[in-house]
Amino acid sequence: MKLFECVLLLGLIVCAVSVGFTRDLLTAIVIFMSYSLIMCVIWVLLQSPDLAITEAAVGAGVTSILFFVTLKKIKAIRKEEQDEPKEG
Amino acid sequence: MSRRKDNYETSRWRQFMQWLAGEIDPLTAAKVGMIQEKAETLPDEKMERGKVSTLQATPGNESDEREAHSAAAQAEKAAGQAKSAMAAEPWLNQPSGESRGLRLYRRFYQVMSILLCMGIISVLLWTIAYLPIFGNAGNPDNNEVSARYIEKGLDETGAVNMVTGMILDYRAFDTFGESCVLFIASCCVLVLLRIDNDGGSESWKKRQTEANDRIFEPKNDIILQKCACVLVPVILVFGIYIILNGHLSPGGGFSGGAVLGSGLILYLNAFGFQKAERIFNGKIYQRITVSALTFYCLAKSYSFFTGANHLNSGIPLGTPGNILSSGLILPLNICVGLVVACTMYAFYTLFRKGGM
Amino acid sequence: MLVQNFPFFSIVLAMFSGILSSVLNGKQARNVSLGVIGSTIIMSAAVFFWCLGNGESYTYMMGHFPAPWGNEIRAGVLEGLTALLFSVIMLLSVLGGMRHTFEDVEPSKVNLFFIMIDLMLSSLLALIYTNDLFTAYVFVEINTIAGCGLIMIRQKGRSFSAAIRYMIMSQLGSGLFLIGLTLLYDVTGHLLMSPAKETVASIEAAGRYEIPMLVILAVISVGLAIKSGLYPFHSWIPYTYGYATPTASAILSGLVSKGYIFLLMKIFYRVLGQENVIASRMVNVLFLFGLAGMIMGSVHAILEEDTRRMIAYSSVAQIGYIYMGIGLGTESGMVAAVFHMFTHSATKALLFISAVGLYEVSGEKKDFRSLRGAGYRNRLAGVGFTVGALSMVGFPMLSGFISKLLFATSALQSPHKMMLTLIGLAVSTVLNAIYFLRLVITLYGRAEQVAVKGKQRCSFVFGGAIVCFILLNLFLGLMSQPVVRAITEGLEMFD
Amino acid sequence: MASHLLYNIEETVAMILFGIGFTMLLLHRNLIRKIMGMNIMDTAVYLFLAAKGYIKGRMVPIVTDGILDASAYMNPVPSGLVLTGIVVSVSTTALMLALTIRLYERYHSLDLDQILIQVKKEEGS
Amino acid sequence: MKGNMILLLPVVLPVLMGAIALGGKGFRGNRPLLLGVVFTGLAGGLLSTLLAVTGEAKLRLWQLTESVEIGFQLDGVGRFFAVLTVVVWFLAGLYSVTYMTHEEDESRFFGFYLIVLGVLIGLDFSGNLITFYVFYEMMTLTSLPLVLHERSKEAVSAGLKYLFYSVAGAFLALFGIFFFTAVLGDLTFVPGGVAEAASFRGKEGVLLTAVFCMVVGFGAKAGMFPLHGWLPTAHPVAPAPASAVLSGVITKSGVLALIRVVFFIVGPEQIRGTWVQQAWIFLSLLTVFMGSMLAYKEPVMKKRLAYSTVSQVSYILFGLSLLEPTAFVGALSHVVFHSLVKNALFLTAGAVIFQTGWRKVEQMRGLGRVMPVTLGCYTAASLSLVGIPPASGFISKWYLAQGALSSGCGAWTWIGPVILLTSALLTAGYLLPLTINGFFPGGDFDGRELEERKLLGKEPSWQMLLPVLLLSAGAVIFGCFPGPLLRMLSEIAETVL
Repeated sequence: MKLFECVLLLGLIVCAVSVGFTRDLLTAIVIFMSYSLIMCVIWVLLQSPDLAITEAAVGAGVTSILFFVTLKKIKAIRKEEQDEPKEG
Repeated sequence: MSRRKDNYETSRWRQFMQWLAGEIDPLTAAKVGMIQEKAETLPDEKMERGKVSTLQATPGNESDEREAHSAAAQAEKAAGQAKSAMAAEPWLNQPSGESRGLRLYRRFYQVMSILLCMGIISVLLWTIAYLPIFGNAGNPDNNEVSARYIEKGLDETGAVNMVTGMILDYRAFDTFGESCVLFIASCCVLVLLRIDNDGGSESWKKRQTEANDRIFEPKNDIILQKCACVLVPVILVFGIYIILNGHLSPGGGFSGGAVLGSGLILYLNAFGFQKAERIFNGKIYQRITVSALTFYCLAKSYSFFTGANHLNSGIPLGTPGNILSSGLILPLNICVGLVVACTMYAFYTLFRKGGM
Repeated sequence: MLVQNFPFFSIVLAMFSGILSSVLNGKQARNVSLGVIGSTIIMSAAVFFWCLGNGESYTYMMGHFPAPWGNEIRAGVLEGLTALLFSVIMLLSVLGGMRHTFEDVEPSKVNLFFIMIDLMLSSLLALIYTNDLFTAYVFVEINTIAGCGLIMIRQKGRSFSAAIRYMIMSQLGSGLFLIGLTLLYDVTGHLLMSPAKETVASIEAAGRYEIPMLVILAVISVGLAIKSGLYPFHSWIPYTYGYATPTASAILSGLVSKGYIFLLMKIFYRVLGQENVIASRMVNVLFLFGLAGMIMGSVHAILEEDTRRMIAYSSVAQIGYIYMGIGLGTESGMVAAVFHMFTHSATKALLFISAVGLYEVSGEKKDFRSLRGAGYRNRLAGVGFTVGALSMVGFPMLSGFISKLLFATSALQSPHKMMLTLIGLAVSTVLNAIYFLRLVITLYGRAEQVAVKGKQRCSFVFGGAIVCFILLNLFLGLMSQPVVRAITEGLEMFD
Repeated sequence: MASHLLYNIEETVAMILFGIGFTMLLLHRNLIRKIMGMNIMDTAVYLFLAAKGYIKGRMVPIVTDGILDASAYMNPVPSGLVLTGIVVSVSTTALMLALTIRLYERYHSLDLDQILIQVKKEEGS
Repeated sequence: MKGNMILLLPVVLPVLMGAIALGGKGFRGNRPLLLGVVFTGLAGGLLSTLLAVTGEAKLRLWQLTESVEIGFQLDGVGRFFAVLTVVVWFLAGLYSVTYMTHEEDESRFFGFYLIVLGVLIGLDFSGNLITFYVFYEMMTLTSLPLVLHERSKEAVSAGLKYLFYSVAGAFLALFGIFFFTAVLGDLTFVPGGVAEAASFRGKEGVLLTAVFCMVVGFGAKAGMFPLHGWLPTAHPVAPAPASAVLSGVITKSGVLALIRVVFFIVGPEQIRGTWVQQAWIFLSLLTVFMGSMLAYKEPVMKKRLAYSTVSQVSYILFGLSLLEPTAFVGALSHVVFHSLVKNALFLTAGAVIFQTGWRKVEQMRGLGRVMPVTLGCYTAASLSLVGIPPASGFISKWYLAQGALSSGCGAWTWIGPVILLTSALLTAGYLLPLTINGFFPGGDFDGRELEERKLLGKEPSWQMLLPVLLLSAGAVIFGCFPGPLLRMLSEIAETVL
């Protein structure tokens, strides 16, 4: 059990570092989602189920959705900006 | 004799002499002198701050015990980090034309960030070495406080799940502040992203971008709709279960609310805004949030007031184990669940479309 | 006793009015918030005089369970006085900037502005009264988000960049503060301040966990220093105070940074014990940062052309004063720091509000040339700014002079820091004089070009707020004797 | 000293994550990365806090079949605090993301330094 | 508010009248009402001061902090300076009534003129160092509008320079005040010094630096060397009555400050023979010599008189720095004579500008034909300043020289009198040429140019002439019958040294 936990913790660090150094934002967000999921599993290992559910629903769920929507919104503004100069 | 400096006219010494002689008005002239100075003072001001941080180091290693070093190291780290924080600002003043300075500066920026990261991690790891061992029963934080929560938790709060009991009864003021954090965050996002159509060309343009947003929405994507038909009811039931059983099994207001929220978001994504607005629009959102928070506020102030003035609050705790037990905790869980669900849903719609 | 409930009532009332005004429109929300701030003034005055009367502080259990289990808030003479002064200044700032609030903010979002004002008030009161560390962290978060909301309410490009910078630096501060809290909980096992104090005392006696205690002290002080804008971490202040609405910048510069310093003092006194804090090197570090802030803040202010950013930089210098007072490590140093906190919040709010009055009559431009002769066009704002500038410079009979006097007397008690303090005081006073009096002279210089809109009739509310600020300043300057006595008494019963 | 670090592996990882998150928040120029850094920093602190509450060989703090003895369960306080903390970090993330959208709408850039240059230029003119 | 209230009257009345003059919108045009207000202010100030000065009086106004209170206390020095200020102020006020006709915005000038009078009387009456500092700061700020009255570009920059020099000086002195409040606590003036040597046991070094800072800081107002730069720029810009009063009376507030600090707080014993006394003597002598040298070659009339003020006030500072009774009496007597003479000189310069518009000294050839009586008074006053026996200057210089010789401060005993004599010669060098060119313009001068400008025999009106006459007559009479004045001054000297 302890080994499994160490592997997960190592995975956490790898995710955290790779979020910093990936070029494309979308992959960064996906890695961040996986970071939250690993954290959720660690909560279960640390015998605190309340936190696991909350982290799953709030951390992995809503935060990642918000990140995706922000990225979508930015892509929409960038696309609209490219259309405008053409018509303008 | 010394060659006269080429820019003698604009040199500050001459302006100073003029000021002394009282010919020029120091207000306007001061501006001319200042602008040249600005570029020079900023770099040397950074060296000056460097001196300040080294200044702190000297009192540190005067007394050679180890903790003095850690304080100085810590202050060094803070000053180092401050230098980089400040580094962002002066770099702006130099026109970006000087590419050489820029490149040198960016490398300095990189080195500084790695150094700072290593510094903070090393200080914190060094402190961990002196902290109590992970997981052994004798740790200082396993003291009479948690013992009472466990032993008397059931009969004082009636909650089987001690964590919820602690959150909503023993340390209720934190959670009360907590829901206010969520409320103020939703107000801020409302300020930023809500588009009000109270006339004016500017809001028409916003309405136009909103229509543009619908283009991205998958129109009646059959696969998504079919999955949603299966998934959404399950998610909503699961969310309601978590909220209602907050005081019996793990979960509670926050997590249940988030699950409900994501269920609503899935429904919105699958069936589009028209259908979602039929059951859940701006007005309902506002009413639910305000009524839930008001009930929460009144219930909690009642229990604080009675507690502080040693009156016994006549709320029955019920028999532990079944749903209608543990006094106020159930209704509070429901309120928090509703608030969190509505806020998560509102976040999503505001981000997507700037309005319910 | 009913008075004992007042701290709890004021916090919950402010919060409840915030929640309620989300369904009201702009005007109703304003009336609700003014009513709430007014009642908070009355309640905190009652708490202050009651505690002064019976001479010791009391703790108020939030809920049915006593100290180490349930949550509690603690009210005493110093808390009552600070709450009273903060709510008075908040009321005057809201009144002073009222016209601008309704001009700058979209009509449909004015009630959101007043929600943020109410929650800012409730979080400030909670920071003053709370006796629990994690509640302090939660209300620090509320304060930060409400502050960020106040900055960005103008919805202009510049206010967004100021808001994002403010959020980033504050999150750094809160992160450090939270890690400090966690370490403290880990070492002592308590989150409530009073039980934590006994455990810390026993740990210091047993000599265990020396390194963690020192790092806790360092991390918490650096975290709260970042949030209150001490010198090396001040890069966000000029943009934040420069671009926000007048009420927001008055409240942010006057009250918010003071709330964090008050929390830091509570942690020094009630958790870590004042003797341990003085024994560790951290006090010297705060002293040096404060000293650097005093001088470099004024130097930046002199180099600044935009007058609003100049006032912002001068508040960096004044926060440097407060940290120098705390850094002196003596009892009278702390009294001087607290008194200077009150002086600075009163004077800075006056300066910001009257500066806005001056910009109105000089075509909304903020540099020196356009402000020339503005003192004649908007006479009351000119007088208000002059009184604020003179108090900041340390003109006798005004509050600035008394706080400088207190700093000097306390400096003489700590022998090896005395010379540094006195030199720092003298140099920064002269620098203050340079940039403030230069602006005052321009205000009353000869206006070459005719003013853009001529002399508007400045609204009665704005005028009333300025006059009350001037009276508050004069009160702190002339009647400083009872205030100083109350502060000393408050500090004695503080731990 | 090093052996001690291996004992409480969770706290060490938490502190490393805190360092990474802190630096990412402070020094990365892209706004979205800064926000992710802030989230990583917060979750790291909560990991540290929850790890402190864990006691080997004890049950989850939910009363199971009537045992009320304190030595059978873990310490419930840290998980209570972390529960509150997670929602705080969600609210701050949502606020900063909304700010990023409005900033991008106004300045068409996610790089904070570019934005500040444009602000200075626009304010200078 | 304990103590007799009469002390408060001379301070409040002028300030009130000044505020009325300033605030009154109604004065547009009807000058008599304005003049009425100005006269009641001046006369009220004069009478109430003379009334208040008689009794032994003490008045506690306000308790600022536990050890510091705002209050008045009347003693010999305060009485002496108050009477001098009020008399000179009244005469200059009388003069400015006509002079201000050709300057615009009179009500603002008269308003601040009266407020500064009230503040000055408050300064003389103040009972402790904090009250003194309060009025000192107020005086700087209220006298500023007098300097930048014309609000032209040079006036504003000169005003700004005046403000910066005095504010820098004041804050330098503030450093000393902080030190004393911390160490001594109660700062009420006690002749011979509040402090016993015991209370400064550990901190001699800091005490001396504090005293030196206060000497240099308050010296700024008295035009002593390091911070004297504002005087030559402020005077040509200010209107004549303002510059007369500025150099005649306001510089004396710097002198009063030094007297109060050295003789009433620190006590002469603490700094006798220390490096502070040496530095003070050196600085004052340097200023004496430098002032008269600069005045010697200065073409503009008012600037020349400004430089002469710099050197003459440093005579007084030199007298004080010797810490010796006869020199102290010489210094105080020079205070009286110098303010009388300097006011007379500045008022004549104002009259010349008012009548003929001449500002430079060479233009003033043949002035004797234009206004013989005024030039006569000018000559009498400058003779007194140079120190020719029948006039009053001689007496103060005599006492100063005698005090220097018997003061026993090493080499200064002979360097001092030598420098005094050389600068007396230089004073003659820069004051008397005007009289010589005025009365005996020399052969090639032909009055034609004066005739077509119809300037011959154009004396200024009696309101302007009377003050000048009184002042120069006073300068001469005091020279002939110095008895009562000197007796009073030596009484003060005994109490202090």
